[in-house]
Amino acid sequence: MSEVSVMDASVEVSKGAPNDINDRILELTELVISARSGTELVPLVDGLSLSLNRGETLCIAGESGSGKSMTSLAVMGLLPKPAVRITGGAINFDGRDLTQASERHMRHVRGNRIAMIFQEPMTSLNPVLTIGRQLIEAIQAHSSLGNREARQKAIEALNSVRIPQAEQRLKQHPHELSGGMRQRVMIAMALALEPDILIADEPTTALDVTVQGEVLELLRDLQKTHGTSIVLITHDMGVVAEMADRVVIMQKGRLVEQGDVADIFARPSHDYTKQLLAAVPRLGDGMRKAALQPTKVEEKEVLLEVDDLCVQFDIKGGFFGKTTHHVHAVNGVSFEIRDRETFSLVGESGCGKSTIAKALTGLVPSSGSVHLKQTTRDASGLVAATKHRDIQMIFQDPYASLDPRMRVGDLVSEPMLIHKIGTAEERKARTAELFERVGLHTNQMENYPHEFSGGQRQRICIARALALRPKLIIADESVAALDVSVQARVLALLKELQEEFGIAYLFISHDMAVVENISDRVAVMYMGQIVEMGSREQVFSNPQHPYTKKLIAAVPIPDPSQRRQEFSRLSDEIKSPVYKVGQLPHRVPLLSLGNGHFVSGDDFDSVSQHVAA
Amino acid sequence: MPAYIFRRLFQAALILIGVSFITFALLYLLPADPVRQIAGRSATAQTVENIRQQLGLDQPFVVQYWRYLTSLLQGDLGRSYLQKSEVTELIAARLPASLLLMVAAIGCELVIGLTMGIVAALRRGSITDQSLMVVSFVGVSAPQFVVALLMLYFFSVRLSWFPIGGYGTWQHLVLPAVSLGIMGAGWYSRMMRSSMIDVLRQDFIRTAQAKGLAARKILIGHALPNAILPIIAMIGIDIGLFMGGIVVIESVFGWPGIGQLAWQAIQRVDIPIIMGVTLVSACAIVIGNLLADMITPFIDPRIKLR
Amino acid sequence: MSLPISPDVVAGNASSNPAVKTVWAQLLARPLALIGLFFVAVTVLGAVFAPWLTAFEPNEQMFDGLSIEGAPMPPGETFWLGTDLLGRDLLTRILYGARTSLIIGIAANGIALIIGTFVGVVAGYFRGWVGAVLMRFTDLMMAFPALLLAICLAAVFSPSLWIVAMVIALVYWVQTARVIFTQTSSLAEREFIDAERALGASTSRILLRHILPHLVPTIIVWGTLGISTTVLLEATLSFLGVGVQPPTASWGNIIFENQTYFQAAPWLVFFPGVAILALALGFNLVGDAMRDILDPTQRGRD
Amino acid sequence: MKNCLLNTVAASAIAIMTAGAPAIAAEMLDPNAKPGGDIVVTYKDDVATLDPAIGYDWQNWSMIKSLFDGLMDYEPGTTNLRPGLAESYEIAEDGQAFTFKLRSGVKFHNGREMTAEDVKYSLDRVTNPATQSPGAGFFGSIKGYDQMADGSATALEGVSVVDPMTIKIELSRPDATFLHVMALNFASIVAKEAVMEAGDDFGKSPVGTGAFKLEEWTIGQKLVFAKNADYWRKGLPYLDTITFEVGQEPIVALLRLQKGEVDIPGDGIPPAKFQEVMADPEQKARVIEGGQLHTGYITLNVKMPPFDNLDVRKAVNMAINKERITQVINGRAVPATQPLPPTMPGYTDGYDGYPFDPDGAKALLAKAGFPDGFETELFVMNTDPNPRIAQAIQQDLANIGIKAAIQSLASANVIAAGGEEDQAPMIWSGGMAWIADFPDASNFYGPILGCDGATVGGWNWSWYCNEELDAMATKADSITEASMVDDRLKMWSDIYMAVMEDAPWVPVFNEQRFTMKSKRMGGADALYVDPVSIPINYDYAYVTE
Repeated sequence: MSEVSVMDASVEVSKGAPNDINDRILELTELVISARSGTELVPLVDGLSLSLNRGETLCIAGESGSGKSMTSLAVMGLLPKPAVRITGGAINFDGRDLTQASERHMRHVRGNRIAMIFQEPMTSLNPVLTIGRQLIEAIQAHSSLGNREARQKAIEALNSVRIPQAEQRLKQHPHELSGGMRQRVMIAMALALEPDILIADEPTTALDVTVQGEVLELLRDLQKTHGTSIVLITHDMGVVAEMADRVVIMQKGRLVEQGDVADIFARPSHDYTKQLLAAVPRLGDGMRKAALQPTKVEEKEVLLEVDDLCVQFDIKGGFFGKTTHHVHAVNGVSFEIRDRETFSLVGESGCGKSTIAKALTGLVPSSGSVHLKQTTRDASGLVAATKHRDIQMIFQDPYASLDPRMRVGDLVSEPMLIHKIGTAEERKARTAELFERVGLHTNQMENYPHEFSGGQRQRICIARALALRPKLIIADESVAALDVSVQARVLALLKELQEEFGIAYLFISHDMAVVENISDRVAVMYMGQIVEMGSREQVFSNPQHPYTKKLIAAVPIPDPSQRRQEFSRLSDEIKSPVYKVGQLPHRVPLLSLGNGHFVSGDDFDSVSQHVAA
Repeated sequence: MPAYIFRRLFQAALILIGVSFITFALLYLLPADPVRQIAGRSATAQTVENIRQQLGLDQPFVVQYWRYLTSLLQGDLGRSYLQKSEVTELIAARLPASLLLMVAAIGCELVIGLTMGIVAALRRGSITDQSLMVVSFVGVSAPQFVVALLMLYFFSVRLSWFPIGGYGTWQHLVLPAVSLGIMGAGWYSRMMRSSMIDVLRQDFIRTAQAKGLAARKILIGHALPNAILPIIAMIGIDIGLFMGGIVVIESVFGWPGIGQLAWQAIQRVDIPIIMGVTLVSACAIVIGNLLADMITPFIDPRIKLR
Repeated sequence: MSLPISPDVVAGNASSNPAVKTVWAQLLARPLALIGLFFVAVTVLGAVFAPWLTAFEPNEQMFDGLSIEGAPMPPGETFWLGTDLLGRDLLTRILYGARTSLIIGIAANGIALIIGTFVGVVAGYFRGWVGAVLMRFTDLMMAFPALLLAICLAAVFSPSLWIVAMVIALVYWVQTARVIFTQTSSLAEREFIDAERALGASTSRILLRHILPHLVPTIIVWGTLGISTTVLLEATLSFLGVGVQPPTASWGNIIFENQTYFQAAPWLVFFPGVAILALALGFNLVGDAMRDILDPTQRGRD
Repeated sequence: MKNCLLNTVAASAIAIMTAGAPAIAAEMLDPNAKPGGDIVVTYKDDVATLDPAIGYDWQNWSMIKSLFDGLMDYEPGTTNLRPGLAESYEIAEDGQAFTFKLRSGVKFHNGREMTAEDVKYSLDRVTNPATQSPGAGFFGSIKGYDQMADGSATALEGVSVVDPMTIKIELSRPDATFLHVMALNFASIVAKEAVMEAGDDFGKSPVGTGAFKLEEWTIGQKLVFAKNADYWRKGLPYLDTITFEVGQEPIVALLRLQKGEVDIPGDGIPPAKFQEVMADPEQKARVIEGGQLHTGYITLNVKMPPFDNLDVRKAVNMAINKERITQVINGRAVPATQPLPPTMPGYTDGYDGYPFDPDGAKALLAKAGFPDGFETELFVMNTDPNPRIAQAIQQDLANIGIKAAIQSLASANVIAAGGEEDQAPMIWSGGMAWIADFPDASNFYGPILGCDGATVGGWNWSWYCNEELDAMATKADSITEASMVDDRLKMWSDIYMAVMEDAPWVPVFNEQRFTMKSKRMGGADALYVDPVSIPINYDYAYVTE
């Protein structure tokens, strides 16, 4: 528990002497960053002043477009010039104004004094160079170390970010590592030269929740050992609560509020901060709300029954391109969804939850049977046209799922056209009605998708899904890409529509908090199989499967008072369900715990053990 | 990797057979009788028939093609009707000249094209960039024979810097190689420019900058290997264009390569030579593409050869 | 309940659906495109108004068009660009040659685009054996040395204007097919196509209403760039003597007839050569500008 | 094929005995000649083969002449026959049997002595269909030829070895041209064992008795001939080596000549350079002009309407402005009036041919029922300057209302079209034009105007067949008596005049030959316009430095 005390100490230091000039390592004063748009200069960051103390973790939080990333790039001198540049203010670091510094000086600062890690570990490493080369290069850029010493130092850096078999990793290329590993490499690279400041721009956003926890913990540990100041940029209030000493809240390029993390969470003063915190879904909220308005205990009719659904993809290889391996993306999944119910599939990336959605809408061939109230789909994957009318889907990325070359009005009425419903006038009227219902103006019908914001686009997708009055809507990560405040409003809309039209939802998400908030029943997936299934209360209040427990434990809680000292750690990266042809994956039977609560008999380690390389 | 190469070669063989079939069929349709060309004007009808029989040209198309294919698979390209030599020998004698020209032209393309492209990408939006792109467009738009004739006029006739034509020394090589390469250089400079601009805005370039690397190091160490990938694939495809281009360039400069051979053969319907040159060209294209595909994984480890 | 449009969203996805008017406006705003349009316009006007622009007939072999020794006349007062080896006015032949080049450029390129788009779309969307067969055939065609094939084809069919156009189309469609194929297969992977399929839209609807409109910019761009390629190909065929039949003037065959005189009468090669260059350059510049304007993936590169 | 490949400069021609040029007798060596020296000759096209039974290009024609010898030969620079490997010959009374006495001590390049067996083998070989000789048809008058041709015999019945130094050749019919045939390359004597050894590749490793032997051959680049020290004509050749560089554009060759790197540009003076050269007195002095046995003509297919109408054919003859066409090719030809070139024995002097008279032509057309002309096609080979000449012809035809579309095709396609009865109404012969194989009037008739040629795949592209004239031609060629030579020529003159009456051709021009040489080349001008050796007679050429 000694680590805890160090942690507390650092918090105290920052609390104790927040204005000590000697401790202030970085200071932004009245910073203005502008983008050139035609002949005009549009400010992206407007008059931002903030400071960073030695050894402190400063979180800059805010939704997209708040200018938080631009701020970090400005500090590094990496703004995409000449389109975007600093038009006012100063960045003081180590006694110099970086806005005036020469490129030579900036090069010295970068990596050596201020290091940065980025959101996308997948694209932030050069794909054609080995990890070793990229690490050693960073080390040699700022030191006169020879190849051998630099290599040694690189290995040490990898060890310090807990990458096993560091020496072999040096020879690997980025694509051979998982996302979490890559982000660790990025951190190793950033910390190898022991910089004064580490700027981490959304370092965990692209990672699965369990991996996110590990990376956050790693950052915390490293700060403790090196005393690095960290600027953590994030939109996730959970991460803020977990990590920050001080918080800066930004909105539309302006600082709206800053202060000690506990104060901000406990006593937000600005409206926007309040709004932001209110919108954050928290584990337990759903049950709390449910407790307030007790559910009707009526037994609902089964709408959709999925039995033994399997989806497999081929991996081809060998001389004649024969199939050598199968990916058993979905492996014998069975569940049922009742009328007007929200059923959630939750799990980390690659667990097969989205594949289920595709199988149900006929986008990928599958086996097993699917019954939808009277209609039965055969296992060959042929879907009758009526089926499409009853099941609609809302995709993760509302922009990608709308044809950018069609007007949104046409997009919404298209399902009716495809299924030859009504006359042109009737369709038009219904489209207008749908627009109004999802909170859009009918005069926007002539616009194109790109003219809408993310939340509006998702509303268009919802209107489109509603056009055929379906019985079931599959929402595949439908709110994952939205800012929290927008997310909250879209979720509210979905709930309203459910009441009004009597729709059932199959809600697919990786976000445990969101799932906890909106679901009636929940199934947890791991490697193509359901490992636990039950009502929301059963799964969240009384998780039985270790994987479920781990998922719940990994969710950052947006409350600094509940900060965890240690995150659960998975023994290894999640494997993908690839098997050689002829080899069948191990099926884990579900055992009933009564009251519709099921859990897989084996624990997941035994599942892992059955995975072929 | 060996399995991959093996499979690709197998595919290549299939493609070559396809090419041979189409070419053979086209030549079969050609409204000219090779036998009459061989027999000459003094030949009696009897002689013509005899020759036709000896060459098997009296057989139905399928039989003729089958005969050609089987000997082709044994590496025999047949005998020229009019040159009275083994086609293999004729091509072998002229191939080095064509290959030399082609390699020089590719070199020309790469040196001119890549340099222009990189400079333009780094100075994008500037006057330099604009003028380089206009130059590259002129290169792309100029027909090879016009470039060749104009260069011949200015550099050889007017300035006497280079010989007017012929084969032998490096001076002979310069104008043909430049004329052949200039179109590709135009394309490459444009491709390199956009590829470079693309790469320069990738996240990993930002990472490299954030590490504090020098601009030159980032350009050469990080951006170039990534930006060059689409170019490599292009070189493979380019060989096809070259194979057409050498017919023109060799005819203008009197370069003793297979382009000349092909042109002479087409004029006289010397079918075995036309077939041979077409197949050799197709072979070059297929091998060029294969090589390009095989080089790529060394530069981009993400690409696995399956 | 309406949401504000956040500025970065709008800026980040700037219009990928420009109306026709704005394409023109954008085209006219680019200096390079203007130069290109100028060259194209000059050629087109020259071709259309050829009879009014010159006092001579294109095929008229004039007695005063040759010296006593049979040498062509250099550029001068009567014959602005000189005469050719048969004593015909070069300017007149270049003007009429523009007709040939444009007709072939447009016809050949049009046919190639139709074949290429069809093959590319079908192969790109249908992954099964249909796509495989079509793409293998395209591979096969790619392995052909294009010009050699064109020469062979031109030798098989006695080359009239339309045959030359057909030959060029037969050679050139492969490139288009490749590009359309790549584009279609990446489009087919896009989520909105999945969304359409999930809605139960028929294949023909997806292809015609959703895939094809997205290909239009590519087709326009390739169409424009392709004209320059086909004009060059025609010139090359004519240069080798297997193109358009004399006495129909084509820029390529003007050079073909006169090439050996490039020393004695350089204008005979220079002027038609520059004409080909200018037309190809014009279409290339316009095409490139169109790509910048129409193709969202290329946006912002300049 | 010799006749397919000719460009502007062409093949075997009869010598013009220019005043002052000495007739070079075989035994008489040029007193000014110095032995030794090496020269460079260039060609654009590849040399196909040096097999005398097969080679029929105009490049390899003269090369083969230097590598091989036949029983008969021509005096250098002339068309006068002289004995070659035959020391002497006797002709039987009926003119149907020739007995040749061979020279003794003549050695092949491989050192073996030549005998009558070799002569027989060579003649059997060239007439054997397996050899695929394009010249086999020339030996049609030898007894037993038909059996060779249909494959029923493997040796010529008419050729017999009397003794090792004597060979007798019997004919199946009298043939006035037979001695010329024996002077053709096809009748060259080859060494049997060398043929056996090399097989199909004999053309790449030729072994003959000629003045030079092949020393080196780099395909597509160059050939080197070296002096045959054992040559039976003592004192010859003068030159040590001749290097033939191939793949050289005529323009390049000429520039190299001007620089002194090349001695003889094999393809002649390129049209584009012609005026420049002729305008410079120094260069002009090195140009040697001569006639050649060539006629450029338009065939009018008498089987295809409206050319089946004599008036139409006459009208076309009157419509062509030959002067203008000559001007278009820089005056390197003279307008032709009849099939035979002026230097050919049998040429009809004083015949002016059809006049250039567009109005008369129009009237004739109207008379034939085409007052407004008609549409037709003109086939032409697609290498410069032929499409240009075709356009000049096209314009002349247009003047009298005939709209001729030009079909500019590869030579093979034109030849194929001409060989069909209903394909090509008009063909301009340029590039494929008839050049005599040997200097005899008969050589312009058989395959190109006679009934024999008017078959599918034949070379009589006008499909003109006049039985009467055929009979007359046969009769003329049966005249072998030396005393009746003039009568024979008169008969041929009459035949060609009769042909002109029927107008199946439009004779357009007779090309002149222009050879250029480097400063150091010596020898009489006649050697440079040698009718049978193009560009020069290598055996007698020498260098002055």
